[in-house]
Amino acid sequence: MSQNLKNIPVVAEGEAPLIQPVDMESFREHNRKKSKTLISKMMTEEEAVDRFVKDGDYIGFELYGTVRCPVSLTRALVRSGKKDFRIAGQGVYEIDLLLAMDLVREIDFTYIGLEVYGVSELLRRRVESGSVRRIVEWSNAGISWRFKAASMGVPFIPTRCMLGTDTFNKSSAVAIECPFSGQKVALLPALVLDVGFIHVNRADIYGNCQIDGISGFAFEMARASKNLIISAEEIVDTSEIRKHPGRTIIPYYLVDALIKAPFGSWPGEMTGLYERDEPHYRMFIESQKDPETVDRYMKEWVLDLPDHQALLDKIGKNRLDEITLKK
Amino acid sequence: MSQNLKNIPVVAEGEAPLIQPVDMESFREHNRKKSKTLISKMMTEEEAVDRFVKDGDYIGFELYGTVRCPVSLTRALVRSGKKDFRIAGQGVYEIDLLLAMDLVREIDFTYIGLEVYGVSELLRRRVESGSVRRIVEWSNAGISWRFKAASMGVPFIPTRCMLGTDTFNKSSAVAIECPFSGQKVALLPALVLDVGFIHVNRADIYGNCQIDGISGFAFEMARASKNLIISAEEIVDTSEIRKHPGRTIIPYYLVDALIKAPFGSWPGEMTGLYERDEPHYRMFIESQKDPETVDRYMKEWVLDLPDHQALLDKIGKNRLDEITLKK
Amino acid sequence: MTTTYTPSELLICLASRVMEDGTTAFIGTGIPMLAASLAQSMHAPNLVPIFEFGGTGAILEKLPLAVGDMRTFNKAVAASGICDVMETAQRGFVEFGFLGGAQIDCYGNINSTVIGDHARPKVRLPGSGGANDVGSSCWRTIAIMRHDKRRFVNKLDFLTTPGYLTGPGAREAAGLAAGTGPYRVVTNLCVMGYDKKSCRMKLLSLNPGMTVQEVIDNTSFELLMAEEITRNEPPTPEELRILREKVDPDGLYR
Amino acid sequence: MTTTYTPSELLICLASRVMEDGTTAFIGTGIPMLAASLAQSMHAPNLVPIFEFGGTGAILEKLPLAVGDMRTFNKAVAASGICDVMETAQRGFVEFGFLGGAQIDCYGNINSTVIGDHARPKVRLPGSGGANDVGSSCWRTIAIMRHDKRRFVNKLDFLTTPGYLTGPGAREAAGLAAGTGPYRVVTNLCVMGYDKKSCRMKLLSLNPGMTVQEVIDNTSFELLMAEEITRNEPPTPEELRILREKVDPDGLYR
Repeated sequence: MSQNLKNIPVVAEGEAPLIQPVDMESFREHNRKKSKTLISKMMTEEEAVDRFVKDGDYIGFELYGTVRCPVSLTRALVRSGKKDFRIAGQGVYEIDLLLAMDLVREIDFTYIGLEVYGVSELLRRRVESGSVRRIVEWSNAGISWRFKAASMGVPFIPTRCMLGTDTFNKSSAVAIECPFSGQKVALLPALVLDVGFIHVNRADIYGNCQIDGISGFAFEMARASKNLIISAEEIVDTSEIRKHPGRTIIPYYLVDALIKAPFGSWPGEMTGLYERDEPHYRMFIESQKDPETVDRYMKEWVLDLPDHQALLDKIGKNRLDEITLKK
Repeated sequence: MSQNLKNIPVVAEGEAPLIQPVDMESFREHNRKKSKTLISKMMTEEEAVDRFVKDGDYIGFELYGTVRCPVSLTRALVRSGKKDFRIAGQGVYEIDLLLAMDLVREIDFTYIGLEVYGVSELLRRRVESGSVRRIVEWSNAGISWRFKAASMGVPFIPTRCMLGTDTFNKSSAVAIECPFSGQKVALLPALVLDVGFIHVNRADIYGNCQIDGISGFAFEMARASKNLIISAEEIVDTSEIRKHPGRTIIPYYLVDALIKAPFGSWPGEMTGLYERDEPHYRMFIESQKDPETVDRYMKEWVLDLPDHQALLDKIGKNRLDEITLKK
Repeated sequence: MTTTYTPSELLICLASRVMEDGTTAFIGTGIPMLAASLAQSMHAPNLVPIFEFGGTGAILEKLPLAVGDMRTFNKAVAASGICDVMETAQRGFVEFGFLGGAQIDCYGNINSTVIGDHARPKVRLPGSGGANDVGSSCWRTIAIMRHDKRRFVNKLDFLTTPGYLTGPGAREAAGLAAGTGPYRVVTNLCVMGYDKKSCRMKLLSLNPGMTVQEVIDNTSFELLMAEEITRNEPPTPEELRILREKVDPDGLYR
Repeated sequence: MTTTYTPSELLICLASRVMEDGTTAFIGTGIPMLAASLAQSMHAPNLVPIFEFGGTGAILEKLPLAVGDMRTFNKAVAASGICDVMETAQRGFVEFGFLGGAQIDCYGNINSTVIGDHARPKVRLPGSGGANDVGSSCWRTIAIMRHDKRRFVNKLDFLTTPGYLTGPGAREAAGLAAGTGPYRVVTNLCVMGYDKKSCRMKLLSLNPGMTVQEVIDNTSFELLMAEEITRNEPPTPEELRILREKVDPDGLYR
């Protein structure tokens, strides 16, 4: 060890306090206790939410509402009555369901909107009224890299993004001078979720998961979640998984609960299986514009339905067939 | 930006200077200039080494000599007469070929040996005589994480490994107090290779690559290489790649040269295709023990062969059939 | 075949023409998708579209509706995830990036986060998304905006995505990669670039029927003028044909 | 079926018995592979073998020859890469890890780098490989060593892999994860653990036919003694049968 250790200059600091503290030791302890035995994790959406989510939890969803999203789980979460969530917010539609019921208090924010349809009126209402109490800003990659830091088991990760902007100033990032190159980089704190929700193409009953096509930030978020709840379009025999172990993106020991949810991403799309239900999505966007119509939407499409099967029955086989991709 | 910026304490520093400087800006400039057009990268081992390797280059190999290793390329490199390499050394057999010809001057070291057969006598001779001039120590994950930092485009990456040891003291790592958690972490400098060599199961002519089974550190090293030379067991039509884009581990724009090399990993194994040639490997280990016998081995199995086809002819179809996996 | 065209079609054609063959481009939702698809069919068959959630080198046969949807990796050369793609940009592999937003200033800085105060906003907008990353890492960014004084402002309410920040040298001083920054702004009125020395926005060319005065009247800050201000060609019949028949046959963006 | 056995077979059985069912174990080349495979067939059917280059949860039907070979992910639940696996350990998912080396000290620190001076070594050894990572991240490490004074030393020539470093609290002070560290040392003479308070190596149990004095005579540092020093059972007929018929039918490690 050298004697003349130079300190590393901090050149800028985001002003927001951390919504979720960085504590890699308790994350390690938690992970040590998770079962490593191959046991079935199968349960219903309701049971998973009941067992693994508490009021005030910090939660996250992957990918986002119109694409491979655990929406059947989101509906169960909304129906559960649990509340006061802190969230990592990248969201389209699924976060809106939570905002509609006023369940969100703090957001590590990157994007909540309606993509080509613009601004979420639900977000506007909840933020502008102050019912979402705190918003901390990040870039989209920034949030994913924060999951990546957690997935690596390290307390932060460097990036060259966010520097020089208000996005940085309203974040909890710290910018330093690199001790190797002198260049400035932003350090992003690791983000460990209390509960992560991910929807996948297929899994075995233990929770070994495969995803087709792009993987979004599923790899990183799965590894950054203390409790991980997975919904899958299809449950396959474990021998199918073991035939192609290179395709397992989420291994079973990460998973706490597994739900079989065909059309679990509806009204979003699912790679290789079905397209997004554009008319329904547009109807929801239309309903957003007025608190009363959105309440009716939530009642009809979420609250009055006991479970995912009831939703599928309501959508109807004809409509599901229409959005199903032809081989 | 806050006014009272605290510095970050450096708590320990490895004493070794960097073998390869950290310069992410020149890496970016290099990457910008690489062709993004779909053009064939097909050439011979000899042509690839001739065009993309210079004396004194910093080079790396993936995975390692007995497993999915670009050994046909290593032989071409040895035959080329190029020399004075700096290397990232994790190696079994392939690095020995370089050491046998005394081509290595500096090593970012993690493991060079013979696995269950113990210590490499070639390594001992070159290091103990001082002909390898400098060795900087790292852990195995440490070297891979250094590639990962480069693959992310950032100048360093944190880890909780290496702390408290001589491995750290004889490295170029820096240990700091985390600004978010106060915990101590080691920062590992990004490692950008002048030339990376990787062997894959299949690729299209543009260099879109797939690997079966474990991927070692191919993902990270491919993205950390300024010049990337790939050998592949099989060249497939690009439509095969585009059918399963999720399986592309190395996209074409990273690749500078692509060599069709069936049995390119010999005497190492290749997932799904052939087993390692254990008798040959043991013969090499035996030859190591004496400088004269290893010279004979190098002459017979590397130097006197004009190219990879000559090697395959020398091994003979019968032997190749014997090590080929039965479906 | 008619030579009349919609304002959207003009924007798409102008954005399309900026992209160069044999380069990579980060594609966001909406107009950039159509522009990239049009460019692939016109002058840039080797344009590589990159989508933030993992799609690289897709063949854009059907118009994507979202940056993560199946069409963004249709017959793609790779489908990975957001980290891989954003790190690819961070390593310098992505030439062009598209940006949009509620406000832009003379240095090409963009606001897509809030109007008003951050803690108590008048309007909460959708946030950075990948915009900050694109604006930080891509070599050249192209902003597509509606042109009016409320959008082309003297001072942003919030600096979401970096342009040239406070001017020459500011990006490098903040730690952003050398040689990167805003390149073009495409609007319903004109196409603008940036002055090399001052890094300030500069009018380059006018859309059909527009005047310099109209541009000035719709811009809050002082706009520099190119030595010679040219005219943007309207969409050609060939561009319109491809746009309508191949790129957007359902007329979603007509 | 005979009850005679080789020294290797004894080591394999002793190492196997240390591992617990329903846990994860980082497996290195050689004896740990056989020990894990034996444990899977005996008391630990739910032992999850993890190999540093990416294999997780393989069914060890054939003995791997290398930590990256095909058998390390034979019918595995996942086959990823070294970063994923080492990060999984860094996140606290890996309970056991095996270590070997040329020298070990009383705190379980291990040298596998050099004998003599680092710059001009008398003997250059293969280096850390994954050992430092295993010793840093796994909850409990098991060293397998040949027992003699040149290996069980007062002072290491080089500290490659962290044991308890300089004693109580030293790991945490250096930044290593809380609650981790050396757990057992299995040798041809005995099995040792560590004293909770002092973190020093402690004799727990003797191999068949060995005496305390023999262990002391072959250890350079002062070894602590458990209150009751027990006897290690020789390999049982069942262990030997599985070892010889299933785990290593070719007798590579006989």
